[in-house]
Amino acid sequence: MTRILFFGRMSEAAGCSELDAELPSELRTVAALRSWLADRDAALKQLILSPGIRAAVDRGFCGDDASIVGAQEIAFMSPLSGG
Amino acid sequence: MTRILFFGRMSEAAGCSELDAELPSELRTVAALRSWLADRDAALKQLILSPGIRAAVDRGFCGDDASIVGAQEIAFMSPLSGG
Amino acid sequence: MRVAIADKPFSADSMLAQFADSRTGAAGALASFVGYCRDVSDAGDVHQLQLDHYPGLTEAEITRLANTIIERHGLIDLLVVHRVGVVTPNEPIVLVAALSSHRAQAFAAVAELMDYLKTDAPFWKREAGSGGERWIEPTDADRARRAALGE
Amino acid sequence: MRVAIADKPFSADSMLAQFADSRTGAAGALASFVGYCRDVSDAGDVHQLQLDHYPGLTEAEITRLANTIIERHGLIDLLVVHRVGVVTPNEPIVLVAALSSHRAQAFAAVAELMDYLKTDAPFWKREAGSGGERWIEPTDADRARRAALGE
Repeated sequence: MTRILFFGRMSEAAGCSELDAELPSELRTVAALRSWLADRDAALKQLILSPGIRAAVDRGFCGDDASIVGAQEIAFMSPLSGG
Repeated sequence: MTRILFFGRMSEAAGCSELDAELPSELRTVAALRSWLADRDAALKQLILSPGIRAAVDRGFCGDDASIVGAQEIAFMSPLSGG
Repeated sequence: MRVAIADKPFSADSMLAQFADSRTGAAGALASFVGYCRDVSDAGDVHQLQLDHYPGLTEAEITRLANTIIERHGLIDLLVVHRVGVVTPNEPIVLVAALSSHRAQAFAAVAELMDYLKTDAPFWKREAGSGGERWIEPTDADRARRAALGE
Repeated sequence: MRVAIADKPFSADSMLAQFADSRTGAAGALASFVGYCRDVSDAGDVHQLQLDHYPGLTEAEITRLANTIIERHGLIDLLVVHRVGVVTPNEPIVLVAALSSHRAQAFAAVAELMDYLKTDAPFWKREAGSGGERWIEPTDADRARRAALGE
């Protein structure tokens, strides 16, 4: 099982801030996971494929080519805004 | 009698921070007063003619053309430095 | 250097005073910034802000940004405190303070760290008020300032 | 707006806290700066600074500069406190704080007012330390920053 977290506006689209998913073993990158989530949930689709949504694998920011093999926690984040 | 004040490095050159002087009635401008003071005191001469020394007449900054007729207090100030 | 995430209201005054007290005699300059929750926005009256963060990632990322700034400006010390949770008007959201020998470094450090926080720190803000609820995301001006910092 | 000349040591922390407390709900940004007497300078150890001013002219001139800054940046409020007399290391010399709706205005206001104070406010500083005594006058960098402000 892999924990998937959604932050900001992304959590609203997902309808939840986290979900646990059994990811197919052929999903090997962040990009592949985005597509898989988009196909699975039409509501998510609008945002999850947007380059404005950053990803983190096991609490480290990463690009779309990053591996998710063996990852325990993957996060999708709408634009950050502190301060 | 007119009170003449010196501030900063200017007071060191003058050897005092203030003096009361009976100014000749033909002294009508700040520029004329600078020359008069320079002639009167060799130690003052080095600084009092410098454009870096600002003048104030009756507590208002002013240029060398400003009138000193009837002034009660005239100040000569080396470069200001607050903060 | 100190980075803190506060999940309850904090006193910006006393945290800043404590930071100032910790300074050494070579520190001639203390610049600081406090951002408060305003009671109005362009959407109308503000009732509250909900500030979310990503525990584990947020503190690490702020620490990384803070270290970048310390090195770039040769700071003596740097303090960052950031609120999370439900914030009501007049409560401080963020406090940034920098100590340096001379003023230019401290000013630049505080302004740049605020620019980073607006676009690079993992926080998400949701405003609730007379205009309903909405997410607050970086503005074009925030993005332009961040872009000017490079890296 | 408040301008004060302090002839005894003042608490920058408590004056800043008092200024922050006076703010209204539209003030989202508080930027501030405290300049302290350092215990070292390029001449060696510093024992004390003697800060002179021109009573009657100094407060009026700072008030004029402060009003220029308030107008230029649309500030909500501005505080300036400046020490005179004999100042020893670690004592605050100057406190400047600005309240505005958003951060850019407050940051610019505090930095610019400090630039004005360095070159346009009627104060004179004499440093006494291990290197003897000397007058401290604006540096080339101070003059360049002031020139960039125009007017």
